[in-house]
Parts: sequence; C-alpha cells; structure tokens
Amino acid sequence: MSGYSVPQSQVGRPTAWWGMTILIASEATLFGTFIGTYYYLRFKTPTWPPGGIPEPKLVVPLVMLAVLVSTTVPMRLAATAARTGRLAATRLLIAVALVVQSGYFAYEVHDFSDQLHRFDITRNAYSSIYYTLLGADHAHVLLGVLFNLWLLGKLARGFTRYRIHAVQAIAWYWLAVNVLTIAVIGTLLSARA
Amino acid sequence: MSLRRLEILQWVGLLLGALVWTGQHVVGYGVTEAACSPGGTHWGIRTDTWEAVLMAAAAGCVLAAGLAAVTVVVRTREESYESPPPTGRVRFLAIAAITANLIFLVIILLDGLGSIFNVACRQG
Amino acid sequence: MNAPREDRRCLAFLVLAVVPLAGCGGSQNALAPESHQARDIATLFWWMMGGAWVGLGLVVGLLLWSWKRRNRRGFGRDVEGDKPGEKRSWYAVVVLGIVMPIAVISTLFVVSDLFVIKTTQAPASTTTKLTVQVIGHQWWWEVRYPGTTAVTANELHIPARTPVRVEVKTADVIHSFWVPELNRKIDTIPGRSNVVELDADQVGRYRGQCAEFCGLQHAHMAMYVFVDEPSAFRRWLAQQEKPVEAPSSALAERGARLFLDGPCSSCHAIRGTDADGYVGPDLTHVASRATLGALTVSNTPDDLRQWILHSQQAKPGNQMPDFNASGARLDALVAFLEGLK
Amino acid sequence: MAIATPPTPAAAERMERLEQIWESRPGILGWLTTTDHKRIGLLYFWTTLALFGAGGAEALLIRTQLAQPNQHVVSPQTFDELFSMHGITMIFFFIIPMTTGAFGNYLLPLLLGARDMAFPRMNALSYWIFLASAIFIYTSLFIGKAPNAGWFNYVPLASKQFNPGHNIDFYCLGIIFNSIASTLTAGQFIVTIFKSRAPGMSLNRMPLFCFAMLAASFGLLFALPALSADTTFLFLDRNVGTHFFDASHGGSALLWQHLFWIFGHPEVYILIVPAFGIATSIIPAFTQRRLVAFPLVAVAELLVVFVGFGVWAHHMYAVGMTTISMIFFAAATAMVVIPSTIQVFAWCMSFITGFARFKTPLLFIAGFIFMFVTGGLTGIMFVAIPFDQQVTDTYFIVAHFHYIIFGAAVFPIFGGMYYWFPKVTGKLYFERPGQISFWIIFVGTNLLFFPMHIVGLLGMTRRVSTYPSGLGWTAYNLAETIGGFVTLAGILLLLGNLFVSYFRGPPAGPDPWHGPTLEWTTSSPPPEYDFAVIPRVTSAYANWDPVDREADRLNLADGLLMLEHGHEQPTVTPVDGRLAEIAQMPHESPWPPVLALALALVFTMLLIGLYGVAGIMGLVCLLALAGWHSQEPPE
Repeated sequence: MSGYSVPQSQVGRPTAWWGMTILIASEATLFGTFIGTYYYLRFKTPTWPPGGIPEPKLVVPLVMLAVLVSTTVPMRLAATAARTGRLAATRLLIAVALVVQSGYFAYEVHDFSDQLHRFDITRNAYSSIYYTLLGADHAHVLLGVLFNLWLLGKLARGFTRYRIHAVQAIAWYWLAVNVLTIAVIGTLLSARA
Repeated sequence: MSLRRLEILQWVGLLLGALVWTGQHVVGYGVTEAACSPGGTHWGIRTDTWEAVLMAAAAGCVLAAGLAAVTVVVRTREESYESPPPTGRVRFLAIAAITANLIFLVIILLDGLGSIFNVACRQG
Repeated sequence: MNAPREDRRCLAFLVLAVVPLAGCGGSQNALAPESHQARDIATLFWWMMGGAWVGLGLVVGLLLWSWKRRNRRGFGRDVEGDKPGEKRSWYAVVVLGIVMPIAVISTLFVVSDLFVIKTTQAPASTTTKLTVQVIGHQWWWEVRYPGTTAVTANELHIPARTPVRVEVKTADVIHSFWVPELNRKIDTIPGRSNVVELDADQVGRYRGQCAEFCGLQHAHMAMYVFVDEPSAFRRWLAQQEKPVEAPSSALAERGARLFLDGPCSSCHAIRGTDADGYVGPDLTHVASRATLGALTVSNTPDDLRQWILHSQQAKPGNQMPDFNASGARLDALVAFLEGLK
Repeated sequence: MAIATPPTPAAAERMERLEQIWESRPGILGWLTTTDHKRIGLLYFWTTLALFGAGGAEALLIRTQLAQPNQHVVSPQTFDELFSMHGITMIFFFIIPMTTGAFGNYLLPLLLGARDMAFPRMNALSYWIFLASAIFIYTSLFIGKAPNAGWFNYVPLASKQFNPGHNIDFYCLGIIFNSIASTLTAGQFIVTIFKSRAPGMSLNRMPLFCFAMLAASFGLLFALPALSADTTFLFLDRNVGTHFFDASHGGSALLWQHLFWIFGHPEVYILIVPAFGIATSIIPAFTQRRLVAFPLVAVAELLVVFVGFGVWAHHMYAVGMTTISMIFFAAATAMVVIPSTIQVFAWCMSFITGFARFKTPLLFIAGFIFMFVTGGLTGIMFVAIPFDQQVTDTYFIVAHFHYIIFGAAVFPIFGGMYYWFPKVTGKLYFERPGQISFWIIFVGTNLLFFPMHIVGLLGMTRRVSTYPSGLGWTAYNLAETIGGFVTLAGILLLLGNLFVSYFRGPPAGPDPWHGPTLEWTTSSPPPEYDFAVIPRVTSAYANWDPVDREADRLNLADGLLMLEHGHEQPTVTPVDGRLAEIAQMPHESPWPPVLALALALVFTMLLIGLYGVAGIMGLVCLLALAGWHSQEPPE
C-alpha cells in the first residue's frame, strides 16, 4: 500500500515514448540542417545540378518512397496490437514490416553504389550534399531495421510492459523516419524544378 | 468560458506566436538569401513585396495569439498564477504568452521595417 | 600625423569617457575617425555608451539601495506567500524591464540599421571615382589598381576627399581588410569579391590590420593607407606603373643577375624583367615602400639585409625561407633592391 | 523542523529498508557502475573543476605572452593551440558540463521532489562519454597536435589544404563525441522535468532553477545537431574529399560560419541560462522573499534561448552579406535582450523589497548582476550593424563575452558552490574568507576584462600572438595580465576555503539558510533515496509551506508515500503534474562505462583513419546497447 491512488488506465505517454521523442527531435534537427545546407548550396550556383551531373530520376525514387511509407501501416497496427495485448498479431505485423523495410534498404544500397559509379561523391558540392543527405537517410532506415530485429528477438519471449512500451516507441520512430525520408527525397527531387 | 476552451486559448497564445515568428524568420531570411545570390537572381524575386506580405501575415497571427492570451488572463483574474492546476497553470502560461507575443511582434515589425526601407541586395 | 587635431580629440575623450581612454596617440583608433563613415560609427558609439552608463547607473543604484536596506528585521520569518511590495515590483519590472528597453533598442535599431548603415554599406558602383583591388595572402596584402599595371604590397595610396571603391578578395584563407580610422572592416571570402568604401577627409597615413584569424602570422599582417593630395596621388601612380629601369651601378647589375638566376625570381615578380613569381609580393618598386613583411620590419638597408638572411626569425612560419647569402653577394642583392624606387 | 529525524520506530524500520534498497556498491566499482544522480553530479563536478584549471592555465599563458609587445614567451604555433584549447575547454568542457552536469544532475531531482532522473543509466552514460571526450581532446594537446584554428574553426583555414595535420580532426571528432554527452544530458533533463516531478507540482509550481535547466536543455537539444552536421561536413571535406566548403567546386566557406553560429549563439545562451537558474535559487534564500514577477522570469528564461536561435548571423556582419539579410538578425538581437532585462529588474526588486543578507552567495549574485549588466549593455550595442562591423573580431568583443561568460556564468557557479556546499558536504564554510575571495575575484575580473574594451576600440584585433609597441595597447595589456593573476589568487582562495571547510567546517543542519526549495527538506548530505517520503508540493517554494511539511511528517509516521518496495519513483503528467504511474527505476549497471569505451574506440579509429575498424567498433556499440536493454525492470 504505497498511499497513492494510481489510475488504472495509462495516463500520458510512457517514458519510453518520451525518450524516443528526444531522439527524433535531435535527428529531425540534424536533417533540418542538412536540408538547409542543400538549399544554401543550391542558391550559390546558377545551374543546378552543376557540372554536367544528370538530374535525379523521378519515378523509381517515388515508388520506393511509397513502399517505405506503406510500412507505417503494419507498424501502427503492431503498436495498437501490443497495447491490446495480442502477441501473435504484433509479431506478425512487425515481421511483415521488417521484410519490406529490409527489401527497401537492400535496393537502396545497390542504387546508392550504382549512382556512385556515375558521379563520385568528390565531384563537387552537389554530389557531396546529395550523397551525404541520402546516406544519412539510409543509415536511419538501417537503424530502424535493427530496432525491428531486436524487437522480434524480444517478443519471441512473450510480452512484458517494457516490451509493449518498446513496440509503441519503435512504431513512433518508424513514423518519424518515414516523414524524414519524404522530406529528404522531396529535397533531392527539387533539383528537377 | 469553460476550462477546456480556456486551456485551448492558452496553448494557442503560447505556441502560435513562436511558430509564426520562426516561419517569418526562416522564410524572410530565405527570401533575401535566394533573391540576391547568384543561383537565384534569375527568379526575379521582389524582396520588399515578399517581406511586406510576410510581416503583415505574421504580425496578424501574433496579435491573434496575444489576444487569446489576454482573454485567458482576463477570464482568470480572480485566480492567481500560484493557485492549483489547471486554472493556476493556465493563468501562469497565459501571462507568459503575453510577454512572448509582445517580443515576437516587435521583432516581426522591425524585420519588415528594416528589409523594406533598405536597398535590396546591396552588400552591407 | 595631424598632431593638433589628435590632442583636442584626446581631451574630448577624457571629458566624455568616465574611464580615461589614455594612450589614444596610436594610429589604429576607432574613436579617432578620419572619414564621415568612421565618424558616424564613432558618434553612434558615444550615444550608445552614454545610454549604457545610464543603464548601468540605474542597476548599480538599485543594488546600492538594497545594500543600504540590508540586514532589515524580518529575516528568518516564515514567508507564507505574502510578497512585500509585489505590486510596485511588477510595475518596475514591466516598465523598466520591458517597455523602456523595447523603446530604446527599437530606436537604436532604426537609427543605426536604417540610416547609419546607408553610409557604411558597400557603395553603389556609380558613386565611386577610383577602384582598388586588395587581395589577402597568408600574411601580406597584394594591392592592384585596375586599369593600370601598378601592383604594390601592404601599402594603399588613395586620393584625399574622393570616394574610393576597395574590392577585397583572398588567395587562400579568410582575412579581413580593416582600417579603423576610415571605415568598418570587410572580410575576404574565397570565391567572392566584397566591397568597402574609403573616403578620407585628411591627408595622412592610416594603419590597418587583418582582423580575421588567418594562421600563424595573423599578428604580422598589417598595412598602411596613404591618403595623398589628388595631384601627389597621380604622380605616385604614374611612378608605380613604370617598369624597372636598368640597374645604375655594377654592384646593382650583379645583384640583378643574382636575383634573376637565383630562387628569388620564382616567388617574386619585377615588371620589366622576366621574374614573374606570384607567391610573394611584387618588388618592382619595393624601395618606395615604408616597411617590409607587412609592417613587420622597417625598410632600411640593414633591415632589408636582416630580412633576407633571417625572415623566419622576424616572422616565423612565413613562406619566405632564410637565404644563406654571404658578404659580397648579399651586398650586391641589397644594392639592386635598393635601386628599385 | 526538517524531516531528517525519524519520529516513530515503524518509520525508522521503513527508512532502514529504503536505505538498504538504494544503497550503492562500495568502493571504485560502486563509482564505476553508479546511476545515483548525486554521485554522477560529484563526478561531473570534480572533472569539470580540473578542466577549469586547464582552461585557466591556458588563459594565463596567453595573458603572459600578451603582457608586453613583441614577446616570445610561446611560439605562434603554441599560441594558436593555446587560445583554441582555451575556448574549447572553457565552453564545451567546463561551463556546460559544470552547470548541467554537476549542478543540474545533483540538484534537479532534489528540487523536483524525485528520487532520481528519468533514465538513471543514460545519466551515467552521459558522464562517461563526457569524460572520454575530455581525455580524447586533451591527448591532442599533449602530443602537440591540438586544434589551432580557434574555437569556431573557420574554413578554409581549417581545411586540409591549410591545416594538413590531425589538429582539426581532433577538433571535429572531439566536438561530435562531446555533443553526444551533452545531447543525452539535455534529453535526460527534459524528460525528468516533464515526467519525474513530485505529484501535484504543476508547471506553475516548479522552482525557477528547473525552468532554467529546461531552457538550457531545449537549447542544447536543438543547437548541437547543427554543430554535428558542420563538423561532419568538415571531417568529410578533409578525409573523404567532398567539397562542402570548397569555393572552387561549388561549396561555400560561409556555409561553415552559418551552421556553426546556428549552434554558436544558442550555445552562449545555454551557458547563461543555468547561471540564471542558480541566481534565482540563491536570491530567495538570502532575501527571504519569493522572487518578484515569477511567471515573467520563468518565461524569460525559456524565451532567451528560443529567440537566441534567430540571432546567429550577428557574428557574421563583416562577411559581406546583404543588408536586408542582416536586418533579420539585428531585429532578433534587439529583442533577445528583453528577457534579460526582465530578469535583471526582477532580481533587483527582489533585493530591495526582500530582507537581503549579503552573505557570500548573495555577494556573488550581486557581482553577477553587475557584470552581466555591463556585458549585456555592450551586447545591445551589436544591434547597430555598422558599430558591430567596426568592433567585430577585436578585443571589444573579447571584453563583451568575457564579462558575460566569466561575470554572468562563472560568478553564479562560484555562488552556487558556496550556497549548496552545506547541503552537499554537511559542513558550513567560513564566511569571512568567502567574502574576501569574492572581492578579490571581483576586482581581478574587472581589472582583467575592462581594459579589453578600451584596447579593442584602439584597434587591437583578436587572436594576435603579439602586437607592436607605439599603438597605445601596452599599458592595458599589462593591466589585464595583472588582473588575470589577481583572479587566479581569488579562485585559489575560494577553493582553499571550501577545502578547509570540508574538514574543519562546523556541521550544517539540513537547512542552514532556511532555503525555499525541496533540497532543504532532506538531510545534508541527502541520503541515497533523497526523500524518505515523496513530498507534497503546493507552491514553487515548497520548503516555505509549513502545512505541506507537516503533512510529510504525518505521512512518514504512518509509513505512507514511502515507496520502499524497490527502486520506485512516481511519474506524472507533463503539464499539471497529476500522478500517472509508479515506475520501477534501474539501479547500478556496468553498461554505461562499457558503451562509452566502445564509442571512444570508434572515434579513435576514425581519427587514425582506420574506417573499417571504426565500423566494427560501431557494431560493438550496438551490441553493448542490446546488452544494456536485455536487463528489464521487474513487473
């Protein structure tokens, strides 16, 4: 008997959600400065992309973006499933999301190295910020994939309040990464305007 | 006025001003950087019209936010900012919002004044 | 230097400034303006300093008042929330802390950033009569006069009472062209050319210094701006345009051959000979300059000799290696260089 | 009457169990694996004090070199490394970690009425990463390859072409390494302030120290990424061959300055705001009066950091931006002063309308107000763009920011050391030597920094390793050097006084000053579990509410609200402080030092250039993180 009347339903967000919000705020600011740098460098040179570099392709990146953003659905469903205690559904949804995300990541790594052959990162300022921005985004997708792998490992041993909060926090992380990816791809494709 | 509406007005008063000033600052500075740099002169951006529109819009929003904060403070004048939550906290943050919006308003007005009455794209 | 004006100005300081700005005899003094831009800035400073002393006086007054009221009874009384003098204090905070500063600082903003800046910002290209290019190198200034072949180093001659457009660029890192008595500073940024206007009222010599940290010898990267009467300036410029004549004496002749065959010509240029190095300053009229090494040493034969032998001692880390010449060869070289008027 | 003495045997038995649960392991292992916010605060305090000594030594060497014209006390190469390391040490390794790490960690849970931070193990991790980054950057000084392009490290001087050695790589990696620690601390404080308050403590009943720490944390969280991006770009430019800052390939040297100062100016407000927090804790105690205009001061502390994000380019007025671009920053610089003037007059009115007792802490705060107003007034002068273009990069600016940093950040730190000395050590300090140390430091700093205003206006530029005679600078530089050594004497007297008081000072009870906030309700030094009973809070000055304190004593007697079934701590809703849940807190874990060591290896490999090995070390870090999270709190 601690002397406190603790409310039954969850009031406010779990501290895990707050910790993830801090990480997302820091990473979003980092991407903000990267995107700000992109536009600052763009204003410096009349022709953009400069130095005979081909304009970024339109269709394929948008399709891949749609694929990645679609994984938000299973992740959100997994979060609600975890909150309502349905273990099997949570595991399945996270596994599905993981497969799609890993596929996305594999293709992006291949596409990244393929582009590197066409114009190297050391060509000029455009190539520098292009690959740094895209590489940073892929790194965060990789981190999300690792989060999901770790989650599946944990959920293999059943539910605890800690793991339910973890699923919600990582679903929130994936939502943020998808929004960031939309911003990054949007910035890179703005070179076509 | 119900507590729920007071609380909404308080959050509007506190956060709208900050958001609007940030937007006016980033877009206003971005316009001056874009219009005058080698990469952007061909777009033909008239900075003073942009800045005037930005100032008017931003000042309007900040005034609205300030008004919201003032109504909350007026409606809770029989409470003190030290009374128990939520009314005490609402009054406390509304008083804070009034100060914040006043400062944002002055910045926005000085921004507009300065960027309109100076020669566009002259290296300072 | 124009001594009488200087003394009167020093006296003015002592009266105005509570703290004596002693030692204002130096010639790099932002509060001894010699152009209308520098004067506007100095006047702005005196108004702001007056306001600052008033503000500080007000706060110190409040602190002293509280010192006088220290140790009053009532200390230790458990304060349940009755805040003595709260109403009055709120008025003081709002009036002194919000209303008054907003009014004062907004006025300062309008005066300085809408009016004074019109004189100190870069001039419109139509209003200036002469253009000078100044290029910052690691740790010296290259000075060029567009439209003529005149190139000199660390010394800038401009005609009095005429607006001069100075375009500053850099050959390596960021420097900052700053002559305090004439106008505000302007940085030299790679890849772009910045502009500042110099419009001196008085004939005289004004000292300036690089104001942006640029490496080992940032401290020894100063320059002189000589303001001459327009006629004297035109004579100077004509002399600077002339390529070098043949050396006068046999000793100077041997020195010239030493210079051209030796390592000197790979770094330095002398117009009229085939020495065209651009790492170091142009030496066509080096003898006409007041100092060597960007005001590191004065330009006398002995200093020139020491500079050639041990430049790394006077300015360690600069790009010119010590030159191990002995007696006769060194005398020939110095004789040749002294001839380059 | 403080709560330290247990009134009933039942309560004593429960406190014994609490003591037993929260007890940390003895010896070095206990310190290595500690997650107790008080121990981490002390670790931060001792490390930052040592680094303050290093920064001070660098400053005195600089002053000795500049005492007379054309001196050769140190070579230009050493001088460049000295002033760069002085700037980096004082800002990144002394003031930020001292105010947030030492004061913030030690005091925040005590002021909030909590038992520990929201993430105790992350708190330990931030200390060990901070320590590793300090060692990382100071090895550069010992092997003679310290950063030598100033604390703001402008490009192209810092690019590979003009700085081929490892000096600038030490700078880039050391700064990123340190920012990880600062970001973790900032995130920690934000979540702790919002989630781990005593139930009932809504935002309008939170002490002002917590508002200051919240403002500093938001500042750090949103400013450091700009610096990390900047130093990442520079590291890539130097070692991979990208062209972010290379003008000949489309890059821009100004890009470095913009990104640096987007971090730089919020940073200097982050230096100041915790000092405001310390001042607003000391003033009510020694004037026995609740601070004047509480909500205005609270919003002022948050506003100064928020508006501070919009002023960055006033450091770049001389780079040739267009006038209309500079206007935006001049306008924001004009209004960023208002929060400071609000606070200055709130403090002064508290002095006057309260019952001021000028003991040492309040003397330091009075000195702080004087120095801060002097520095602030010269700061207002930079609203005028033409004047700033005349004095930027001269000693006038050096005078301005030293008045602000030394006068307005270090004075409250010294005041805070005296004020909380009884609480941390349980001993009272000697008052007489304390006051003497204040006056020596006050005279020393003014003698050291005021002549810089004059010599700056006489045209002496920053960072010159020497200067010619005959320009009227010599007398002032000599006076500054003397002032430097007088300040050193004052600081040594201060430290000596505290050191002797630690051994021979009279015992201080739980509340020697009749202080306003919760840390004075528990014993000195506070037990491991901070509060035997989670305190009841109805105002921002909880120790001055006798009704609540009486309620605490009754709770203790009845054994209520003691949460003695494990490392329990209440978490609340962020704004109104209503109880959300009783959280189980992790306690003592070896993972923080392990992860910090792995990170240190990552940065060392990056420095050496073994990028493959750095990648492997990165994987080791991820494994350490997984291991860290394998230990879950009991259900």
